[in-house]
Amino acid sequence: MFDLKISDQPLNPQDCLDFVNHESTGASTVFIGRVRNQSKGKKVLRLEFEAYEKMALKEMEKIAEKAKEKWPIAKLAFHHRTGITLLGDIAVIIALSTPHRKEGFRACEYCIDALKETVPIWKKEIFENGEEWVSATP
Amino acid sequence: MFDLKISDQPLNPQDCLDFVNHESTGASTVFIGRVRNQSKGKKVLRLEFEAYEKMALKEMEKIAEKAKEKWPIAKLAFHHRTGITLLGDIAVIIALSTPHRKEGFRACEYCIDALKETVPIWKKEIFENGEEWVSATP
Amino acid sequence: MFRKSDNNDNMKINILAFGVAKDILGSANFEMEVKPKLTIDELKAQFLAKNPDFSKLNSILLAINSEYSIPGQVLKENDEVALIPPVSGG
Amino acid sequence: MFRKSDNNDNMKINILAFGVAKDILGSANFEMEVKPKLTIDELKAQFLAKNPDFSKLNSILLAINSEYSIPGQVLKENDEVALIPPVSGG
Repeated sequence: MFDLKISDQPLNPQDCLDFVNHESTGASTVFIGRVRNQSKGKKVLRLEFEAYEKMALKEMEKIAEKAKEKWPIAKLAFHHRTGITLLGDIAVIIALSTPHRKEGFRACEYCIDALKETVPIWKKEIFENGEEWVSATP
Repeated sequence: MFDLKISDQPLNPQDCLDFVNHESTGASTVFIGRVRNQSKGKKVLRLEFEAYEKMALKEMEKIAEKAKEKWPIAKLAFHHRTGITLLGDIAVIIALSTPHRKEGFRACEYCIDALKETVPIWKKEIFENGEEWVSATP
Repeated sequence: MFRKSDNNDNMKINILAFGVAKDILGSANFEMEVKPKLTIDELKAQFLAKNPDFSKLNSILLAINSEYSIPGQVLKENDEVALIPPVSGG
Repeated sequence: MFRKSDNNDNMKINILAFGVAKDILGSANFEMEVKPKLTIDELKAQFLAKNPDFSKLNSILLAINSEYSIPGQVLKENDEVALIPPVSGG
């Protein structure tokens, strides 16, 4: 039903698509978050992701369960990267299959929004002269 | 900017993801429509897609242009299959990259909704005993 | 054949039919001779009159040279007119 | 060491610190001896009192055994308590 993963290795969208492909569902919706080259106007050299892995997987499962309560999700893949990532690397993939498209968009957006609220994963931006834990301070 | 394609060969999501990956955009949103195994309770053996290809590509480009007017889309891939497709085959892929996720979901949903309104592509469902052009008659 | 001069004024257009429209007409692609300055609305009316099955469809739109036509649009020699039944891509 | 009997009542908990909380504490993982039946609110107050930098953060939540704690929750021997600064995944 759910494929939840936290990994310090590159994430693979095709793995997620293969997992969610399901014969009774016509719509697959996918969100992929990548490392951007700037943040608040400053050039980002790399990002470092740290996770409280055990708890992060639990929280990801809670999000998936809640999404499944709200929408008719057949399968859901939720992968998050940890470690050092460079420009263009994939930080997160959320893929899910639903009978119809509208519920797929809603469910996928719900999951990524919820991830950013509750899943214990932290992102440090490394700039040319300094570094910063994202969202830590006002 | 846009990668528009109509093909009688299997569509490849990774091609679309590769196309839309762009250094200044963190969010890729993807919709994939697949052939389902039933329609209105009847078992579907296969689907046949027919396109007025020249016009379909023009209409797809109009949709992409309109989406780009409404949301800050960096790149957009819009692929549609024609010919005979079987259960699980990909009928359509829409992938696009945006700076942030909310606009990505809106834009992707807009494109697939608009496709279903205006792009001259037709789908025939082949059942065990009969066939039907989808949406043709009340 | 008797009204040769009239016929000479006529113009040739190309018809494309897709999906269920192709099934109704029995052909996907054919030429048609029509009177000069025929509007798209008149052409549509001709099709509907000759093929009552078109009125069973949810809709039938006509495109000229791969653009949706607008009401009153006048046809020109060699125009490509497509019969567009309800689309169902995706 | 003089109040041995008191110390014996104390319990050991494990602290995990992540992100900026790890930077503030200078350590990611350590044991702590606390009084019995300490609540999570009391523990948090201790951390805030000893490390004023925590109050500069947008928030600091505590999890017990990899679940977000609830106010008033009482700690048990060997609990794993994680300091959760504002998350920023995705």
